[in-house]
Amino acid sequence: MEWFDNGWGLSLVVFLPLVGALALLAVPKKDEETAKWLALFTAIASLFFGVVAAFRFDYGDAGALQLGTKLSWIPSIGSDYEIGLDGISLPMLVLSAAIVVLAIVYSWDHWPEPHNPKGFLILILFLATGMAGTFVAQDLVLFFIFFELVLLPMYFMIGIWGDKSKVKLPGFNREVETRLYASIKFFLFTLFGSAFMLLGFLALGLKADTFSIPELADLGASGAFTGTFAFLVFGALFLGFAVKVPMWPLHTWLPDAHTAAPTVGSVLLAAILLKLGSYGFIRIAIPILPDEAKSWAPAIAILAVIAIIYGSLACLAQTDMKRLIAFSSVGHMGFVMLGIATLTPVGITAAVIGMVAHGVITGMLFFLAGSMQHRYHTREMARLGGNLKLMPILGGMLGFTAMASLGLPGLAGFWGEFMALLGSYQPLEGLSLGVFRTSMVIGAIGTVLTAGYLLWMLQKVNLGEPKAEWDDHEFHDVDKYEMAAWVPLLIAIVAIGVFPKIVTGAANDAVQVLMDKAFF
Amino acid sequence: MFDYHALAPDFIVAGTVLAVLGADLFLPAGRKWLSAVVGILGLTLALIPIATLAAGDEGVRAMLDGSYVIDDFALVLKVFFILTGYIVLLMSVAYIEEDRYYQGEYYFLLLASLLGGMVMASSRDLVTLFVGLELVSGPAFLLAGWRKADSRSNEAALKFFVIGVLSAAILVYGMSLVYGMTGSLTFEGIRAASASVAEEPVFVLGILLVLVGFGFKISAVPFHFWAPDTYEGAPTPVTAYLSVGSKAAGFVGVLLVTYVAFGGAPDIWGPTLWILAALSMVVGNLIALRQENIVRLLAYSSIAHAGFMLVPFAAAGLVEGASLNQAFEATVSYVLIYGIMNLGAFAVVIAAARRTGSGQIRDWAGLGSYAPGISILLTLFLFSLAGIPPLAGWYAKFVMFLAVLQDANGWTIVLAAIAAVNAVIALYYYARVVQSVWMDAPPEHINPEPEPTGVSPSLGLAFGMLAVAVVVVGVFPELIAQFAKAASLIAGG
Amino acid sequence: MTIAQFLVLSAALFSIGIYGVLVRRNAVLVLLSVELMLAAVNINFVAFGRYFADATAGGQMFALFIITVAAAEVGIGLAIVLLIFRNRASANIDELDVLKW
Amino acid sequence: MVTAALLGPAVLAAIDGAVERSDGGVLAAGAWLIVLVPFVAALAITLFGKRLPRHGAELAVAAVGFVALYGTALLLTTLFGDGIVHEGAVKIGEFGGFEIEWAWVVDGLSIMMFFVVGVVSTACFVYAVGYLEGDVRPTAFFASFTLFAGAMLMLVSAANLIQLLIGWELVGVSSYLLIGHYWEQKENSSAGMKAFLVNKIADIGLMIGIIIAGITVGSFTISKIMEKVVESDAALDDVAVIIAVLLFIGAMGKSAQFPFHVWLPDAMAGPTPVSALMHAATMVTAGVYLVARMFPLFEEMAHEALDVALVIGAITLVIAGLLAIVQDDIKRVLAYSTLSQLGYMVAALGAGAYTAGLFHLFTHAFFKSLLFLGAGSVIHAVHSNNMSDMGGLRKDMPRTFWTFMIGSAALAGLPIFSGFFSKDEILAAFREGDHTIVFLLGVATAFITALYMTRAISLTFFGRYKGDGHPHESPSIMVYPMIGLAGAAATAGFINIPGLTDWFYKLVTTRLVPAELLGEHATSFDWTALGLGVLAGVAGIALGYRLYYPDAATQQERDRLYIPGLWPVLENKYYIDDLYMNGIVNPIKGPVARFINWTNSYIIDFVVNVVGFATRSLGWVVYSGIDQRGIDLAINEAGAATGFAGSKLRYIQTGKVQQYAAALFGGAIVLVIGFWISVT
Repeated sequence: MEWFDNGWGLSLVVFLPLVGALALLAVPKKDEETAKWLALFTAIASLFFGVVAAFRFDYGDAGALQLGTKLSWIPSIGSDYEIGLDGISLPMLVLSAAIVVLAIVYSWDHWPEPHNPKGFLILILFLATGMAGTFVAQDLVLFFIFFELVLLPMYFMIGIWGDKSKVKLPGFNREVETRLYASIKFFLFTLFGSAFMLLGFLALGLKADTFSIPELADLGASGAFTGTFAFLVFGALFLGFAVKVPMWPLHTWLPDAHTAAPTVGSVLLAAILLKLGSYGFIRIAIPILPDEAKSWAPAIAILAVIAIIYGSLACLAQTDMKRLIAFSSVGHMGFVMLGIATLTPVGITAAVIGMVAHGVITGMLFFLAGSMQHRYHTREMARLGGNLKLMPILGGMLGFTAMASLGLPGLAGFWGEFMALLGSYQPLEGLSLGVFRTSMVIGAIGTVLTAGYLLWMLQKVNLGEPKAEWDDHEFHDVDKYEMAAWVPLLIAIVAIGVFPKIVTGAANDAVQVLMDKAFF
Repeated sequence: MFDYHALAPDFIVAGTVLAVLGADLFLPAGRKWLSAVVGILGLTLALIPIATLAAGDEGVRAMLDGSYVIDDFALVLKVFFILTGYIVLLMSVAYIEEDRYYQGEYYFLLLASLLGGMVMASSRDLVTLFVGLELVSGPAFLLAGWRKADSRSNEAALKFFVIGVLSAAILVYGMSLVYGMTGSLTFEGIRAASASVAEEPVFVLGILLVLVGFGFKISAVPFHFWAPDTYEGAPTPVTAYLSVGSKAAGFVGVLLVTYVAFGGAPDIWGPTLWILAALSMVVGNLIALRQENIVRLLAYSSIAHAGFMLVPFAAAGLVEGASLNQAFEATVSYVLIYGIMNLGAFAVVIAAARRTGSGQIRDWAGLGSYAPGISILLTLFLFSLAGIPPLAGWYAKFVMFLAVLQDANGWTIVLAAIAAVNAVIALYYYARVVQSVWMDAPPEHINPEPEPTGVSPSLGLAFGMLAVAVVVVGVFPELIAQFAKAASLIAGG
Repeated sequence: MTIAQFLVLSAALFSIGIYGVLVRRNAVLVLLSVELMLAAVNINFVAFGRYFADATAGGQMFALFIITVAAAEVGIGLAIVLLIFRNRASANIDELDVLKW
Repeated sequence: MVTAALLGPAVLAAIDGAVERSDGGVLAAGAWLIVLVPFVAALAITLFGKRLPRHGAELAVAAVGFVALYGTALLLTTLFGDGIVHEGAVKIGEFGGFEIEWAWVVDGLSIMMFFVVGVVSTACFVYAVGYLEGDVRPTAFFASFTLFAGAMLMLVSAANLIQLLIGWELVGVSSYLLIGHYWEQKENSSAGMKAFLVNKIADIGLMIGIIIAGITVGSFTISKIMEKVVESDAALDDVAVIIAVLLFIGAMGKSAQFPFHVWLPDAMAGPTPVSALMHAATMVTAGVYLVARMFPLFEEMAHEALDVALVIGAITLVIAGLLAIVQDDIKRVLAYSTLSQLGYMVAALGAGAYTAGLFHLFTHAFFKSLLFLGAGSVIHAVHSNNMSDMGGLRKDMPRTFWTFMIGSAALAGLPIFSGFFSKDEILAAFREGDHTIVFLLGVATAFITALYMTRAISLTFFGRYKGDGHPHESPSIMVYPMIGLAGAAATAGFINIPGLTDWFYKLVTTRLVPAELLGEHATSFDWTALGLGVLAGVAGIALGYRLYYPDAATQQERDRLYIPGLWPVLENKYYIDDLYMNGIVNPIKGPVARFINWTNSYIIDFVVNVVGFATRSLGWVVYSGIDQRGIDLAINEAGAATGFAGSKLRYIQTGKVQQYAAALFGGAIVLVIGFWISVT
């Protein structure tokens, strides 16, 4: 297994889907079965190597980069193919590989219009490479490439397979097709952030004469970046990551993108893509610019709690189920960012588990919302109701997942929220206690609002008597593909809730090492 | 005195020009396309001495008192022009054949123009540079008006011509002033003398007029007005050539005069180019947002790209003691990558326009559903132009930003921010084309079955190679970086 | 004769050329105006070449090149103008507006 | 595959194995089964319940039966053998320096709760088998019900505050499921939501309290916190009052203390066995349990918090008692009664009477569950919750009647019944602590309690039957649990006769903390308190008898004790619900949420769109305004301004080539001039 540990393993995880995507190009469009099996096979192979990586990983030394390699890539600019895995990236890597498999399984029989499974699968596999690559990249340029790689597939996914209804833009006297508006908005917003992020990366690389993230983190810890330079660079990185998270008030692309995206697109977007931003904060912004992180932390915390409250309240006003779930992401990612803003091991470990949990839970919610839309052909909550009666299993899963989403203790969502609040009671020394403790209290109030809108959603959608318009409809409950895609997620929700060590076992030590280096 | 080995590439191309002209005399009307084959063979042949020159370790080979030089920069650019010519030839074959005009002359003119570019790459004095530039431009004027019966093509040619000669006059007037102040025509001489006259208004005026002259060639704002009209009116392969070969020639000129000849006076050209860069990016991109015609859109996009390419110059000129090498390298990288992706874009545009029978973006709606291959390639090239990783364009933007931030001050950071915002704006209009192609429903009248003619093999070969190049360079940009690095050595002198 | 007088002359010629390019309707006259500008440049070069007593006669040489190039340009220009004249029976360049959007 | 992927890292991250903090024998070491079994059962019912003959009820009953037996065994071992004090833990994760564990504590307090929860649950579950016969979805019910019991057991077995919080919230969510069991009607699901959300609000306090405690002590383990209390740790002392008050806020939510009491009466929407269990052994006792569990912290470091508890308890006990008088729904009478009794318990703890408060919890569990089951039995028979539809059921349902009578006697505190002993201890404690006002309120409430129970009995079992159909006695499977509970309700008081048995005292003070920290324990009756309490009860019965027996004209029932000014207030529940709905919930759900959504669409998103459109429009302006036309304008203006070559310039306006040339030249000039200015 020497070869595996020398970076080959991780490279396989990252690039197998890409190989699969290229191979798919050669498959005739009509031959859907081959396309599906090929895609599934490569995704599973990628996941398999991801799992092998998890087994090869030395948990006793989770703070160190493992299974990685460093090969010369673009020597002219001093950028290398440097990859590696530590306790923070490990759970994210496995999660992303797993979600991709589930997405393909789910798609098996649920192709959004226009059909074209081949194209759809190619995009999913491209996304897989981008997502996995971002989590293993240890070089800023490489990170940037992977970070951007996810844009195109998601753009096409939303734009081609997205919601074809029209929407009137608020405040404008014009109608646009939802998918077109949402896809370009997503694309431009993200590119706007990442253009500045790239400037930040370059400034760092030039200053330090290296793009290697671990080396930069070492330099950053020794105080190499200070003053206006550091301020501007952090600002640039902040823009890039905050758009992706998304943090209030840069979040408005999210509800549109989620609402318009096909089910699998929403799932991947919620489960993994949003995490790229918060992961960027943990992996890059904070370790490399610890002092700036300190001075930005209160602002991040304030934005985070605004997002929590704002997202929750906005949810209460939604009439569209998918849009509600999308807004819930704003709130949940607020907790993740609050945890990050504390700059403490507790808070950041909370953020990591929060990311994983949100990925699993919200991914599941979007699966469910998608399947409901598939059956009811509407997302209007006013027209739904009594879903639990029409489809007991699906409704039960929806109820369960909503409970997980509201942070019910014992399920995955709890740890991220609670520990983020815990962290903000006692943030890193030197940070304003007033700001963070107020944030804690507001965040805690946010948990009530979160519970409020999710229960309200359940009441509207799941409970009550089905509306008369569905009387003559035949509804079939969860089918086998859905079952295959969902049960693993449900198990994960419980497993992480009952045994958070699944994530923290690796993440906590890694976060500890990261924080020790950055702040002590 | 003459190093025939060093001159071999230029001689071979020159010979090819003549051979094409000669071949045209003997070829029967139906087989005129064979002159393209002759051209392609000649260009391929020219690569051989370039390879041996590059492999040799004799370093710089200078002739005519350093007026004509074969160094890494010259070799890299010669290869670039040859490859550009190669691709444009491939693009042209089917296109020109359909029009039944004088094919032989077409290839002759094209190759002659290319030869001008190759001469420019080697030129190290003002005379050679000017002659090279005119050799690039002259045939190009005629090429722009190639479709003689089409008044749009005529108009394109005339506009191009009038503005071209006017700018040439301005350029050469500027050169005369520079000569007058420094007493030298060679870049080295000018550089050596420039220190003592740097404050002289006439010298400054001379430099500015030279820049204005080149500003036309690279179609920088506000010297860009001819470009959209000419691009739209000229035959598309010619447009491709103009937007890449001719523009690259202009950049060769700018690189040589600013970094080599006026290397001692960056405080004169720095601010000037800052303004040109900023204006080109902003105006080019903003206007491109409103274009309905794909060629016009690409014209404005190429104006904006000229702005991006100027950014490293401006930065290098504005920061005291900045490394010119870095900026030089960045611009060369950008030019090379831009060449690949823009040629690719035009090649696909030819194919797509044939398929849809229109150059209007809205008529391309739904192209992805009935011509997925063309659409995928179009998407590839357009997003590469937008700078989306992992397509080659990202590296061009990357090194551009890298050069700006290398030695940063307030002005350069502002420029970098303008460039960053423009990168986002640019995405919008590229994405709009992509949206039309993939996401909009095809219009009723389109025949979804492939036409019997389809994409000609030569055109397919052209964009196939370019597509591979766009992806490979995007993933392994070191390929380009090495060339750019080698080429940048002359800036350090 | 000082160098300045040559320069003034050439500047004046150059300006007249520009004026001509800008205001003449007839394409042939525009062409001629450009020739005027190039002539101004030639004066400059020759004057400077003489002034410097350039051993390589760079200025004069450049002027010769410019004359040649100008001749070629006029050829090209006339070809284009002829073409347009054939197509439209007019050599007035202000009537070219097909490409105006 | 996926599961393996997610579990893999964890498995490798190594399970540290169970930690045993102190020994308590095999029985104690296996006590984690008490928690695990109901959860496993709940899962099994969810997955396979539908395929079982009784829809999963058998698994549910088996699970709680196991808990009851195990609890009894533990109880007996502790009462008659060595006291068990045991803690075991499994590490499940770490956050920074905090280790998270599943940990179970087996000591007198938790054993008492195991026993109560086990026994009462078993009774209610068995009863539910009969009650839910023919229900729309028994499987869902029994799964939730088992989960409910399991959550409560997790809560009471928690050795650390995190786990306590987990159990706490799981209780909340399962109550949501159970209350909203008949979710076809919106009122029911709304009631479930109300319970959940009101609890959730109070949980903010609990959560923050736990956070502060955890961070101050560096551990969430309760025994570690108690160690610091014993050591009088200065850091903890600084924040102890805050912690205690915050924890108490959490307790107020679960134990439905004023002003968080609003959810409890609505929770009657659930099936009656749920009400019985919820009001007796689980959920509402959680708050009392929490305060008891953390009692040394309150007692030693945060006496102010105890005072708060005393006041809150006293307020609750009176206002809820008054409300019980005006209810028509028999379950609501009992619900308000529960509130009132919880007020007793909380106030008792507030007065420092640890044992008395818990003892009342203990006895109340039996008689209140009994009363609810009785009420359920009646409802089952007459298909209505309203007492105005009942009456005269004494003859039709004798066994229900008699057991109900026993429960009522216990509730009213009639001598020898269990409530008598526990209520007396509390009243005595009030006197002991010189809380005269609270004592008087307690006595007054004893009077009110007797009054409303008499009213309920009169209206239900005496007089004339006013409902439809012919009510029959409930089936045995429902009656036997009631009989069993009646036995407990009658006799449970004997285990803590002051100075005589004191078993209960011994039980609940068998903890890791020294008994001195667990309040005073009276060793003899306080005859004054006892006398006044009994007197008040008897007076209440007498008045009730006078007013309501025998029932004649129900429609005038309301008028018999009508007190103008007070009655409308009581019938509107002091307007507190209205205040909450119209003052908080509706504004947030309505205008506030809509406003936020509006700002999102019309401000933030609007800005984004405006930037987008403005950029595009700018493109248009630059293109058609400047690029394609502006030069005309510029030349016009220049011509007009200078008058120079006006006629010549005019006609070149349309000559585009020349415009371009002009632009080229103009640009050059601008550059030159601009540069000149900047240089000089």
